[in-house]
Amino acid sequence: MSTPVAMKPAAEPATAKSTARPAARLTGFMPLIALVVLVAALTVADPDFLTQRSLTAASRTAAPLIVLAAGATLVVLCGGIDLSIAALASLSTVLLALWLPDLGGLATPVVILAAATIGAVQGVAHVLLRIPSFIVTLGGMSVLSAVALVVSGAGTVRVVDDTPVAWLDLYLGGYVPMSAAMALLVVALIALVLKVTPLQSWVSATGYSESAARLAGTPVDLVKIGAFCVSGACAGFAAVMLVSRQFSGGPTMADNLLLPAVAAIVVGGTAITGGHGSVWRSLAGALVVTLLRVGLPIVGVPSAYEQILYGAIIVVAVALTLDGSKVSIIK
Amino acid sequence: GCTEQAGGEDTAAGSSSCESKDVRLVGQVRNESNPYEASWLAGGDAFAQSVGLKQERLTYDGDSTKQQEQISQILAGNTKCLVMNVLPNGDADTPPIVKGADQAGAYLVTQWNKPADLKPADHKTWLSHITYNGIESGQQIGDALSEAIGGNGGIIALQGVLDTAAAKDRFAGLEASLKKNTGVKLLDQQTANFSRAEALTVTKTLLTKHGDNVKGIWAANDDMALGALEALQQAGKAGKVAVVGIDAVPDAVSAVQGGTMTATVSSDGTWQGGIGLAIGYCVATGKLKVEDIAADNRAFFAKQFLITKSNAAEFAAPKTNPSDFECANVFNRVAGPLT
Amino acid sequence: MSVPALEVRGLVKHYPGVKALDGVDLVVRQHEVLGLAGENGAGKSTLLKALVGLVTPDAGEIYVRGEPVRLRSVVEAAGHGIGMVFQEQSLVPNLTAAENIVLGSEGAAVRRGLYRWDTMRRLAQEQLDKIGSHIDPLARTDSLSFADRQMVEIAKVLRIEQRSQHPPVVILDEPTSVLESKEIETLFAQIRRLREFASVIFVSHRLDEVLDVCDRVAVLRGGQSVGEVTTEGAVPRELHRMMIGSTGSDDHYHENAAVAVSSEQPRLSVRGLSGATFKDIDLDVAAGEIVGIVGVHGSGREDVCRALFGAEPTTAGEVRMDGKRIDLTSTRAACAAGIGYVPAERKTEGMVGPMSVADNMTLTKQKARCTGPFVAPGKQAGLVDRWIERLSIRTPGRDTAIGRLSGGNQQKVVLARWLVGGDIRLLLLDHPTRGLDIGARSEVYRLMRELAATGVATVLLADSLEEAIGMADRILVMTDGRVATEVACPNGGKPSPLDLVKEMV
Amino acid sequence: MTNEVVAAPRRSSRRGASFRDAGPPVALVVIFAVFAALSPQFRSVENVQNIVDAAAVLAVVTCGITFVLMMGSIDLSAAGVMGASALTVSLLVANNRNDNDFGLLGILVAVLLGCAFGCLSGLALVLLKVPSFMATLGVSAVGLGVATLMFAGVQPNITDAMLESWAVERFLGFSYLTWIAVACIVVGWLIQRYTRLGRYAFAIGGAEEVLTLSGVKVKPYKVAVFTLAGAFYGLGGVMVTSQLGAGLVQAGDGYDFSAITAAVVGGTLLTGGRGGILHSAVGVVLVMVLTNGLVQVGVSPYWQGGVEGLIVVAAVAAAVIPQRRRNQVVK
Ligand SMILES: Nc1ncnc2c1ncn2[C@@H]1O[C@H](COP(=O)(O)OP(=O)(O)OP(=O)(O)O)[C@@H](O)[C@H]1O
Ligand SMILES: Nc1ncnc2c1ncn2[C@@H]1O[C@H](COP(=O)(O)OP(=O)(O)OP(=O)(O)O)[C@@H](O)[C@H]1O
Ligand SMILES: [Mg+2]
Ligand SMILES: [Mg+2]
Repeated sequence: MSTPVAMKPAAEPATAKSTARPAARLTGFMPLIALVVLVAALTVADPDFLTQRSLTAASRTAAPLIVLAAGATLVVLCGGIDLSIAALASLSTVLLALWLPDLGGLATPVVILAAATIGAVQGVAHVLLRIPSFIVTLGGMSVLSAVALVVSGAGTVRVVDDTPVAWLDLYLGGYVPMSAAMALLVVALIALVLKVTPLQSWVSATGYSESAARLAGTPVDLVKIGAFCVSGACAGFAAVMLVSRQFSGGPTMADNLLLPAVAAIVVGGTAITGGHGSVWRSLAGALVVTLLRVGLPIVGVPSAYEQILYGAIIVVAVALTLDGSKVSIIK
Repeated sequence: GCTEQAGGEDTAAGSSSCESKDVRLVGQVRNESNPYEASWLAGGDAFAQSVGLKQERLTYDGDSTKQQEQISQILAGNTKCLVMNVLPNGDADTPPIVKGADQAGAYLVTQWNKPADLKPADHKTWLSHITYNGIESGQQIGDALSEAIGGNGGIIALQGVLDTAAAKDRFAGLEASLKKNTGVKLLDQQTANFSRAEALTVTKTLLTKHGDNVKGIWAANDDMALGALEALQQAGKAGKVAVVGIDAVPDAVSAVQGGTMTATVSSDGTWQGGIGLAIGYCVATGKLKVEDIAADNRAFFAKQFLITKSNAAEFAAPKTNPSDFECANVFNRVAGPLT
Repeated sequence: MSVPALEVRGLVKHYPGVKALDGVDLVVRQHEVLGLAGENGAGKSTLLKALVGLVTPDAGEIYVRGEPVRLRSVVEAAGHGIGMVFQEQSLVPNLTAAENIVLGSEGAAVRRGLYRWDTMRRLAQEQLDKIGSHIDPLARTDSLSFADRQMVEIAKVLRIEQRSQHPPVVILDEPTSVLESKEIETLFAQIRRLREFASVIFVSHRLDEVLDVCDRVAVLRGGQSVGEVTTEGAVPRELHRMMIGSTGSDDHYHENAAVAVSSEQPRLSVRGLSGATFKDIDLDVAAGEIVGIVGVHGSGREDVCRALFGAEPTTAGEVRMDGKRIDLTSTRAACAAGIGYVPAERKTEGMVGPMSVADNMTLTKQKARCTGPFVAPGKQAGLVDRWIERLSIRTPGRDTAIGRLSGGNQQKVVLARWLVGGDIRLLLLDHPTRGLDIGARSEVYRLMRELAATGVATVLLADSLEEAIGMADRILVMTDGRVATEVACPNGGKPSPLDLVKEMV
Repeated sequence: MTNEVVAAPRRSSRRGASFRDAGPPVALVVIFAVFAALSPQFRSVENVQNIVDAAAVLAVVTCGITFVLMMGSIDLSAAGVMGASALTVSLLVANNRNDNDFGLLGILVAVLLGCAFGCLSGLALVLLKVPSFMATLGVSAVGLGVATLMFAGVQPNITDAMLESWAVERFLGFSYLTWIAVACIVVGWLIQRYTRLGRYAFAIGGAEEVLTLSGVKVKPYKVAVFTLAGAFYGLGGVMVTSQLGAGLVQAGDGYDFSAITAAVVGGTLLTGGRGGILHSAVGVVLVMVLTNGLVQVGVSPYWQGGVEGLIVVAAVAAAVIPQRRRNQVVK
């Protein structure tokens, strides 16, 4: 026979409402805080830095990077990485410059479409061939660079009549660069679409746990291809911005934006392992990175120290913005 | 409504002349980590010091976008009495810089790269564009190479970064030289991106591919020529193959002097770093009027010299002296207008 | 009476929104096997993790052989002779078995950072010999069978003897939930042998097992100790009553809720399905019918299940749903056809740990939470709360990350995922009750009956033969990738487990 | 790039293990055969020597990166670390900038400097919890900055006879540098197989959380692995200096991505837990054969990068075909 020794009343089932603790709420704002701190530091280093003109210039400067990073953020959220964005943007500048004379205003959407298609092709290769996105897009990077080199005849392509893209180089109300406004629009659009549709949970599920997502019937492959497609389209749009600013297209024009774009994503606090993060974070990250790239030399940091500072600050920024509670193992 | 230009108080003066102490000197090159560009910045510093100012050094790591970003940030600051001596990363990078400087009223001198149809003479504050004649230098060293191999035999060419005007002009020069020296045969051409390390591997590969047929190596700059020299040494062919380059970096000049290299062409980084600032400074302080600058001097080829063993000693030490930068002398080294 | 091997007094542990431990007392005597029972989320794992230094309690004391100790890490716990086999298997898959066994306590096998493979092999062999396992110590762990890996875990935990002079305390958290009956027998033999020189804490939701192998059972409820039972002569019902605080239903498998099956047109009809690990599978499941598939590891039944969900490629065969032929090229296609699948590996395949309960529940049936193409947060909240209530899922709220719930509650969320749409026609359940407490299980069974009543066809890979017999209307026995035989299993005419075991080998 | 526990263990078999390892060597043989058939120069003894010699530096760098990849982390610091070590060694051995002549000691210091940088990456990872992708990118920038400081405008040319001879002198037909690379591979292999460091690096990639549960403190091992990798990069920088006869800030340009490509082509997984030094060695040779072969058969310089990218993707795709599964996770 059983012999109960002690009996205690059953505890009330725990039904406490989950409220975000202040600390948890703070981590969400970390990218913004990092941005403000950086601006403050640069202003201290050079009081001339914090002028309206200078901030206008910085936001115009940041626009292509914001767009590139926003697109690639989707791929990162899905757990992959897109190393081809910069090369694709370079190729797109060439294509745009080549097509502008014939297509005029139509060239812009056509180039974005072409870039989106190229992105999607890489996505398909990644999904169908089962090769890590790192490798597919690394390969894509060299192939796209080669194509850009060949179509451009290994030189820059001047845009003689840049009226179809000149609107991007205007200033709204005299203060807000149109390109920055468009970059903001792209970010807001992506964020909105994610938020109001099931895409957010599909993307997160794919990024956090691909196999679980697949076994829950999530269209994992389509979501990934879609992410690469959007990433490509964003690269195309960034290219349009570059052309409007440079009046030309070049086969290596945007190549150096790759690492800054990835840095922007990570500095924003998006987990490079996927799942956790947002395009808003990348927006803040892109601004931080731009200020570092441009601000440091402008306030008079010598070249060698600039690199050292850039490396150190970016590591510290990531340490601040990454929400450790969301990512268990950091690789 | 939309405007073409950012708002805010206008700090640009453009026309009225500045006090010497108010002039802001900016020198911008790719990086500080190669001898040529380091000497450029040093030349800028020396000039700034000579007029009691300091040069703001900017480097953009060969990153076009970063260069534009820096320029627009500089132009968003105080542009009254701003003088910029800029090395655009590529041809395509010049127009936006010129446009920005024009709008801000900053004095600008550009060097090396610009699209052919863009002319300083059409602008008010773009004072001058200085470059060396790449076709000529490519041809000069090509001829020197032919002579060194006795006008007969195979050579290989190491190209620079393929989408730069310098690389293309220099190679065009080589092609012109080859047309003249019919006995010389171009066995192969590869790009080594102006890089010493890449030149090393590419040369090694080409040496195995063409073996003893290679009598000479034409390199679009001295860094690659020096890489090729290392490759020859490692292949046990040091001294058996003639090598030529362009730029006259100190190591190359001493190699020419020592006989391991056949020829190089001078491009004087120290002078380039100073001269751009000097022209801008002279105009900003009113000592030189834009209208007074001869049309031919608004875009010109600077004098360059073929350096061979016979004259290498002259070039071993820097040839710039302070008088070059006096307002009356700033156009002393004009070899001719840009064609 | 000698000092207890281990004693816990007033242990408290809070998690955000949950009191996982609320003043737990526990005594483990020397050379006894102590069972630990309690519902899902009662705090068993948390308590055990506190005993090996993985969880730092907020209050309370732990005594080892009468001495108060503070345990801050696994290594410290091992120093006191306490070691644990975790609820989820925890071996490094790409190392050899030998390395896993000595991991963290290499001793003589590693000198100055250098491996001595011979010594390591010898040490590992000693451990394996102790528990009578015959696996090759230098085999890569991921090449071993599930049961062998469990043996490696036990061999590994016994290494704590080397770290402490005292008789060890070995903690086993639900070791049987992934084992087959034969393997369980081997394990129990080992546990009984362990008692000779060690104390053992054993956790299982199968109360008959607990009563079988343990000397004494302590019961936890809501993070508190509610009593203990000496197992001699005890029956599961009694234990169950203590766990939930009231008498559970008599009819565990809800057999009287079973529905009569019409067999005119089968809902699922499979003909000649072949794949890498199975061949020529014929299978019919009628609407409202529950078909169990039983078989040992490697019988291919799990792969059949995955293939029916489009998660495993097939080489031949034809699948029809309600007479219509369907192409199972992807999980998406299967979902579209009204098929649902609950995988056995909950942690990696069943759920998305960092996402909320609500998002996990609506991951598949997005339509259920959307108006048009857009998510309607209000609609989702209402829907999710309804299902949380209906399945009595214990969670601080619908926005809590699912990874924070106890295993049983996680499983309920995963099941709910297929139900929220209301359009499910066929459910493939791979060990749906693995790790669930008896109450939760009973609820899952009731749910299955309810679904069957609404015409849902079910394929069940049961956790135990008893479960298969209790739930299924018909049982297929698989061996070596083929259907060996089919056993009718109607209410009132149930076969005995022995009947099935005969066919399985 | 991910902490996903891939592949439910019950799905792997020993037979699979040997089969999947065969991909890269087979690809190597195939590609070699194709080039050999196309070009008589390619199959000459000198060219084979040339390929092997050219592979030396990449092999050493890849040795380092392999350990990091085995852990599931990534390392992009090679470029910066190599630059710093190249400048250090060229300023410490006999050179034209100063009167130092420390010989072997100078080389040792350069390698130790590499260790220090690697250690820095590791510390940023485990202490600041910055993902290795970003931590190493930051350290690379710091390394380049330090190198630029040491460069100070004048190219240091080495005159040290020993260091120069490494690139020139030959033993059994191969340059000393090649033999150094071979030694590195052997040492790396021994570390991987017979030391706790190597085996734990492997285990961390397999299941990091399990090591923690077993009471292993993984953090020191992670730092140690990055430090070890840094040592290899440091040596790589020294080797480049020996080849070029001068200390270049750009000594490590491009080695980061080439080394990752080589390791992955050789069969090391970016997710960690699989692969090893010998795999990577095969990968390095494969990549070098490709680069060399494309020049030998006369592919246009414009297209070389693109063709190489395509073949790499194809090779990886071919290598993963045997392991393809429907529900496999690829990131
Ligand atoms: N890391 C954690 N963070 C937050 N809550 C947690 C955590 N771990 C456990 N809990 C909560 O503590 C309670 C006790 O969980 P525990 O895992 O100890 O239950 P259990 O008795 O082992 O259940 P099961 O039988 O399902 O394994 C649960 O309500 C669970 O949600
Ligand atoms: N006798 C031994 N001597 C040295 N090392 C051994 C010995 N036996 C096993 N090992 C180690 O155990 C590991 C597993 O051995 P096995 O050969 O089965 O693995 P594997 O599949 O070849 O793994 P990998 O190819 O990734 O190294 C090996 O990597 C090796 O390091
Ligand atoms: Mg538990
Ligand atoms: Mg092996």
